[in-house]
Amino acid sequence: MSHLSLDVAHLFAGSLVLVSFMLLYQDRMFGLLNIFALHAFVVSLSVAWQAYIQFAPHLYITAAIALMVKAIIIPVALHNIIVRLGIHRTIDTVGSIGTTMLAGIMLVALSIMVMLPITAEAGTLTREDLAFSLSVILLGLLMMISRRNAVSQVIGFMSIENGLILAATAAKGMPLVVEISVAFSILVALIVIGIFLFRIRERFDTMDVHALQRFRGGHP
Amino acid sequence: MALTVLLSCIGVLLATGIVAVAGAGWKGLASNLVYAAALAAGAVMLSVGLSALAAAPSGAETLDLPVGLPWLGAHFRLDALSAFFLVVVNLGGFTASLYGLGYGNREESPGRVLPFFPAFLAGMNLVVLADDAFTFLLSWEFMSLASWALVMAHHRVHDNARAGYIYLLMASFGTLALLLAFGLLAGPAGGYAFSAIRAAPPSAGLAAAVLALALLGAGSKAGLVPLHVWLPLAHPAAPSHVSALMSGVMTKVAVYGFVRLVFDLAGPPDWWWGALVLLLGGASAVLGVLYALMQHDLKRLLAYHTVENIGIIFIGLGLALAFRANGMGLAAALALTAALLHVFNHSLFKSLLFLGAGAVLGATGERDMERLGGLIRRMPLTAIAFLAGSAAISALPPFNGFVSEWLTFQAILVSPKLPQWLLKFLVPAVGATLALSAALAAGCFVKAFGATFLGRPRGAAAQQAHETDRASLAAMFVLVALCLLAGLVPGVFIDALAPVGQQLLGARLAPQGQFAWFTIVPIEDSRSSYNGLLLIVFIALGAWLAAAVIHRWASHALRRAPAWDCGFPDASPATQYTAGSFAQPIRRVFGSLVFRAYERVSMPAPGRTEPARFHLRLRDLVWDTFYAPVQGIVDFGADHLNKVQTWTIRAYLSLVFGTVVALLMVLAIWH
Amino acid sequence: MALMADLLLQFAQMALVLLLAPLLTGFVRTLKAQMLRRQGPPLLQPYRDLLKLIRKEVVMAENASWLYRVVPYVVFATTFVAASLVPTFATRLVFSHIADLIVIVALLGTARFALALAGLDIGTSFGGIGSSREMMIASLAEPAMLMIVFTLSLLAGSTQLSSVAVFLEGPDVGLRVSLAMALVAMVMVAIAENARIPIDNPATHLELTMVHEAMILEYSGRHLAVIELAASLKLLLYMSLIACMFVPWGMAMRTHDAVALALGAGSYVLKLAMGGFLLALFETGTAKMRVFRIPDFLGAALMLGLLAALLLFVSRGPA
Amino acid sequence: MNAFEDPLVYAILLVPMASAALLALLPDDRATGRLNALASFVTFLAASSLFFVRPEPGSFLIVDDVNVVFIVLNTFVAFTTSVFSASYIAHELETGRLTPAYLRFYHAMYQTLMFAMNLALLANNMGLMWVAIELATLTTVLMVGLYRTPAALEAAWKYFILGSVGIALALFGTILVYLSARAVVGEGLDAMAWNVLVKNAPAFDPHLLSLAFVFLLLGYGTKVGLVPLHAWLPDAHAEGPTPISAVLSGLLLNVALFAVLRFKMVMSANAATLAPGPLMVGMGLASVLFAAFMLHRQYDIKRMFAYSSIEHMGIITFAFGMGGPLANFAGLLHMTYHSLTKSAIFFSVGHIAQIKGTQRMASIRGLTVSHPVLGWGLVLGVMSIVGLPPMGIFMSEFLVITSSFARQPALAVALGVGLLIALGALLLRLNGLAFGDPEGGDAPSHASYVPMYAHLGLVLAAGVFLPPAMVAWFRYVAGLLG
Repeated sequence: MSHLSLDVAHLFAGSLVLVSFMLLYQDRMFGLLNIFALHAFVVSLSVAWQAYIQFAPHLYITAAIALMVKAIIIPVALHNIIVRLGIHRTIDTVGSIGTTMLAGIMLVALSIMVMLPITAEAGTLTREDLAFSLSVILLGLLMMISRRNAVSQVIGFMSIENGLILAATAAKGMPLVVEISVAFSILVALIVIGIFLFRIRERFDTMDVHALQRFRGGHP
Repeated sequence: MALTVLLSCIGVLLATGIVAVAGAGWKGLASNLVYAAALAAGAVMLSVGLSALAAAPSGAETLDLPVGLPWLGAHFRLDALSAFFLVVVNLGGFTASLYGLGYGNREESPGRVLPFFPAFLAGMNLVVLADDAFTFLLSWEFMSLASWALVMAHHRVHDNARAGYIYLLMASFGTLALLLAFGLLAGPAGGYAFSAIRAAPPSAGLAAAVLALALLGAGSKAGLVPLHVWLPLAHPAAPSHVSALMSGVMTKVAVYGFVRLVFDLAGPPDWWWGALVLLLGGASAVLGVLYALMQHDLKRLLAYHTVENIGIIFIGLGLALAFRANGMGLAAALALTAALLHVFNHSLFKSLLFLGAGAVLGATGERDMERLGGLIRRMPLTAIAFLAGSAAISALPPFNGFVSEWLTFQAILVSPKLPQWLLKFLVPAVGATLALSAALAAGCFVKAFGATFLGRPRGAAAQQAHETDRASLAAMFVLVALCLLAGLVPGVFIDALAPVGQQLLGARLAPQGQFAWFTIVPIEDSRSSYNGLLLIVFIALGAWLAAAVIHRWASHALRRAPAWDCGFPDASPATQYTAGSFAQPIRRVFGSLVFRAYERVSMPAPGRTEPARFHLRLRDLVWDTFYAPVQGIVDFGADHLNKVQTWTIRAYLSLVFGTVVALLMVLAIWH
Repeated sequence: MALMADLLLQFAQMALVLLLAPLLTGFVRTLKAQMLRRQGPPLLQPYRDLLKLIRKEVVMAENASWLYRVVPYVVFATTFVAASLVPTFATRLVFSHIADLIVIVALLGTARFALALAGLDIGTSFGGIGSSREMMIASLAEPAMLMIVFTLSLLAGSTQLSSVAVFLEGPDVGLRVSLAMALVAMVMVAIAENARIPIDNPATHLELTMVHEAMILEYSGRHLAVIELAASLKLLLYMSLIACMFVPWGMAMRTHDAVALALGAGSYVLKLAMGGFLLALFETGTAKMRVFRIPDFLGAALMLGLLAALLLFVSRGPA
Repeated sequence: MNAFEDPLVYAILLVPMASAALLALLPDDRATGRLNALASFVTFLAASSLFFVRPEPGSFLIVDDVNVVFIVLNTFVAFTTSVFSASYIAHELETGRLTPAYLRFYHAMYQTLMFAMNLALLANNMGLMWVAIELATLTTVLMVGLYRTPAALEAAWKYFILGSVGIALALFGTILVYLSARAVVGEGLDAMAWNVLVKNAPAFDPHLLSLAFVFLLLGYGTKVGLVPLHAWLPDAHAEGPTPISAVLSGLLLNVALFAVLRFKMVMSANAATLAPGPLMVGMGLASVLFAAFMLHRQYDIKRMFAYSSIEHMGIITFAFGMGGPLANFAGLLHMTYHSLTKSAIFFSVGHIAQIKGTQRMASIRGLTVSHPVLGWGLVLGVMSIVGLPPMGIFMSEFLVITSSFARQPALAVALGVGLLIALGALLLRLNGLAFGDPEGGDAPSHASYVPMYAHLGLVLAAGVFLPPAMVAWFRYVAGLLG
């Protein structure tokens, strides 16, 4: 496997982390959608590249799914939802963007620290790719908890999933990758449908605390 | 052989319980069947136990069943100790069942009593026979559970549900403590069989922990202060013959658990063990009787007296530990004999008293002494039985209660030979508390008997009372006879106990059979001796002499006239002393110290017509000190954790995120 | 033959206490009267009272139960047995093995128990007052008494009165702080137990102050006679207890020959007279205290007793 | 590796699938309940046959000592629950809480859930197991939201989101395990097959394994309901139909825990990894204590027992974390007993809620008086769940505490205290529910008591006597768990 191919794979993985940061930075709804589309696009590129260098044609399917579903369909769907439900175009965040970014950088550092001691013989480019995908996952989690708005939380979740796809494809010769990515796409689709059906405009935490009290059988 | 018989009897009991569930439909039949079966089983097991106790020196009999914990099975063992407690348990079971034959027809909810009564008996017998940790705890907790069900039998009565709740909670606490104790004894490998534990006794430190846990576990079941709080709630709540079993027998099973753990399994004691047990015993003895004095509920008063007597028993056990730790075999045997004899005696007269209280309850529907009175005329036989019981529990010669307390005093008087100074000073002080509790107990039972049976009826219920049924009376008088017997010829019983001391301490008292006229001589002739038989003979002679002289020379004229009323004729029974007013002087003496008692009398101004009011507030310091804080902590924790329930999904996600990051950091550091 | 002699001796003592008891009571009364510059009743008045009482008819409350009629005999019998088991003029009497000091205390407890029940039987407030106060007093007096017993038997290594007496009469006792304390405590207990001033006043019938008299207020005739006799027996018993525990000198201990016995009897009577005199002196000297001062009085006795027991170790060192 | 040839095992998977499709199509709302029960029964028969035939492991499916007991238990509880569900659902139809359309959906989902869980248990491939568990999650999410009340939707949504995140974490862990295995076993299916993994685990890269276990514990731990990942559990139990609460508590939690166990075996086979014990002990203890305190503030009967499920999952995790033959054995026992007991409790709770027309405990009183059979069933169940003998849970808790006290006194005491606090709360509620003067509505309900008492009877019997075969399996597994 040539040096170049490794570097390209590395480049894609790294740029994915970069896009994750852009997601964290973005605070306009439509901009977020576009950047997520980019995120998905980078993932599909990297998956395709993996398929090419691993001579694993079935990975092309995964790439295609990623491109279709997450780079095109879902952003469009979310766009419609935002328009239909009249969701605010700005995203209210928990804490300032700056602190979120700082936390994100720490997370990347953490994931690299965690991955460092892994022996290289576990697989070529495994260590770096794992570090990158782990950071993408953590950044996605961070996004989910630092955004008060359902759509951006869904986007956070999907970026987590992208990180997983990255890891799965980087794990050379892993079976069931396609099935898994399909299963994941179903999951995401369901979440989006859920948002639409349940009219979850602003938050996952739909009800005010008193309502929750009532639901939790809070009153003797 | 013996064990097979015993276990099959237990099986019969359990089966009876199951049958009772089915047959709860026809009331009379079911109850007669259950109690008859329990009676028969009790009789058989009693005889087996007696024979085993007689033949005890010939060694222990063991039996294994392939049930319970896999790869361990259920071990059973019948040695001197378990044989003795087998006798205690089944004697109580026998009389309670006898009483039940009569009481069963008065029970209003037999469906909630009949299935559990035999199960309760079975559980207690199993505890005594168990020979491995699992079987022991299983039977122990089963016993608690069955008795809990019986406590809840009259669950609609006010406060009974709470009593049952606290009881089950404390029982589980005790079981947990014992669980930990056995965990220590068995070790990580899990050698749960008692034989394995005996083979590998714990180190000194572990043994101390075992002692502490045993005190918590067995003590909470026995009702040792400050673990007694459930007892005066639960025992009275149950039907009376069950109260008799719980107070008279189950607390003894708890004592058995303590003896088995500390004397048999925990290895050689350290001298301070004795000091600790003595302290707890003394505290229980005095506090128990003081609490009892403040009660006006007859059955609760009796329950508190159980606490007192358990204290006396533990004083004996503590002395035995102290002597044993110093290698004073004979003295240890004396103390242990005193304790075990008191176990036996207390099981007798406490059952008797509870059965009497049950008869009163059945005849009047009243447990409150302030509404009773004058029953000696309506129910004379019950009165006689109850009087005998009161005399016995007040340690009055020639009844049996006195003998065991006398032996305890004798053991206390050996204490100067102990090398440790702490014990030297502690033991006489504990002796003082023992004497105090004995005197107070007498006062308390003058109050109980006086308020219930003497004077004039304080209520309609007491006026229309009728003597209770034959079976109940039979049960009571069997116990009266035994109380007298054990008081008149104590030597026989002491000799019967000898094998237990032999087994646990390797020492025994001189056989009492050798002394003429059933005199008992615990240590040596010149030191102390007692002869109940001659004593009663002399008392009888003296009384007869006086009576004879008087009827020979005195006038036989007798005139009935109204009692002296200071010229204020007032027929109202309200003018007589009540239980509360009887205890008032003693409350004045001890109350402020023990109960933080607070009295206020509000007198109307002269000439005003409204009645004077008397306010009394007593506080249960034990509850305030030990239990209220626990409750507070739990409530605090619950209130604060409860907020988590109403968080938003994002908050929950942050929890997850935090956990992930934290664990990753752990990992990063671990590298 | 020897057994016969022993039995004889025993019965002699029984008879002695029975006969002496009223005399002692009378003696104290007379002394007190004369100390108050009154003429006072003759010495034998108690005997006359007893005879008078048993000839009178019994007036009994309507609702008195059978217990009420049995109690006097129980009280008498137990007190009598207890009294006759205390060595008076000689130790090691044949029946001394029946009971030791603790049993004697307990016997008195039985008597008190019975009497207190009788007090409650009629259902008047007097009986109630008497019983409840009596039991309150007892609840403190009995432990104090037992502490004294502890002190002595820890010292003598026995609760057997004869052995105690022998030991204390022996040379190896010496003067002991704890003994003195025990004696003081003993006297206080004795005063309380016998319902003497300052605890109670055997002569009064003022409802609010009386204790013992309140319990037996309803008794009359032969019943009262028996109870009175029991009361004086109790007084005698305590006197002889003190005598045999603290001043055992002169008792017939080693041998039971005529000389020793005569000596013993003489010294016993002498001790009784002395005790009676001191009692009368004390009673005329003090006033009765309020009921709720009594606990302090007896509490002091209890503490003294406990202190005596504990001081033993100090004064003797480890055994 | 040879192809997997055993009709029985396929039956365990195919019967639920086929019946799911059938039930989705059948319009008749009378027969469906029975059909559902029948299908579950057939599955159970097929599963119990595994006690006797032990097919060769294939690359996707496997039957070994580890999962055989759980498959049988799973299908058994599924069967009894379906019997209970038949009577429960009939009542729901009468009261109109459910329409026939939803009923079809419900039954189809029920069978799909069974299929997913059986697949997860039978899977010999960690990827397959992951997919199966995700499928199970999705179906339960849909079931929880069945009643369409705002509360139900909120619960379902919360469950969905948290579950998805958990799933994602679990997948990452799975990938890591595969990576660590690939270096030794080589690429392809073998690197994901349990039997292969356990065999070659000693040679795996310890760091990757440790990292993987962290994610797996968190991922599947979310499904198990371990604190602090438990948030979805009480709502999901409280708002869904009671049969589903029973299945959730009794089975799905077990399945998730089973996944964790599979991975723990791999971990413990490799000496150099980070010891999984402390993590599990910590989370287990946290769950027990947290649930114990929370139990004191529950006023909804189903929520309360949901929290008790959290507590028991905590106990089990604690036991496995402690490790050692005794504790592991106890943990396996406890898994079995808990799923039997807890589902039995939910059976009785379901009928009670229907009869009284409410889940608020304040308005349910004196059941032993008004409905003796139901009330005493509940009493028995609660007695068993708080670990009072002679029920089986006493045995497992006895083993857990005694075996861990000798090694970690402080932890064992903490566990004991937690159990005691929980017991206090449950018994307090039980007092009100079962005793005192009866109170609350009395709607007719054709309850079927058989499943409840069958479970309780089993637990009781097992508490006194355990069949040697079961003991043998569990001891073998306990050995593997290290």
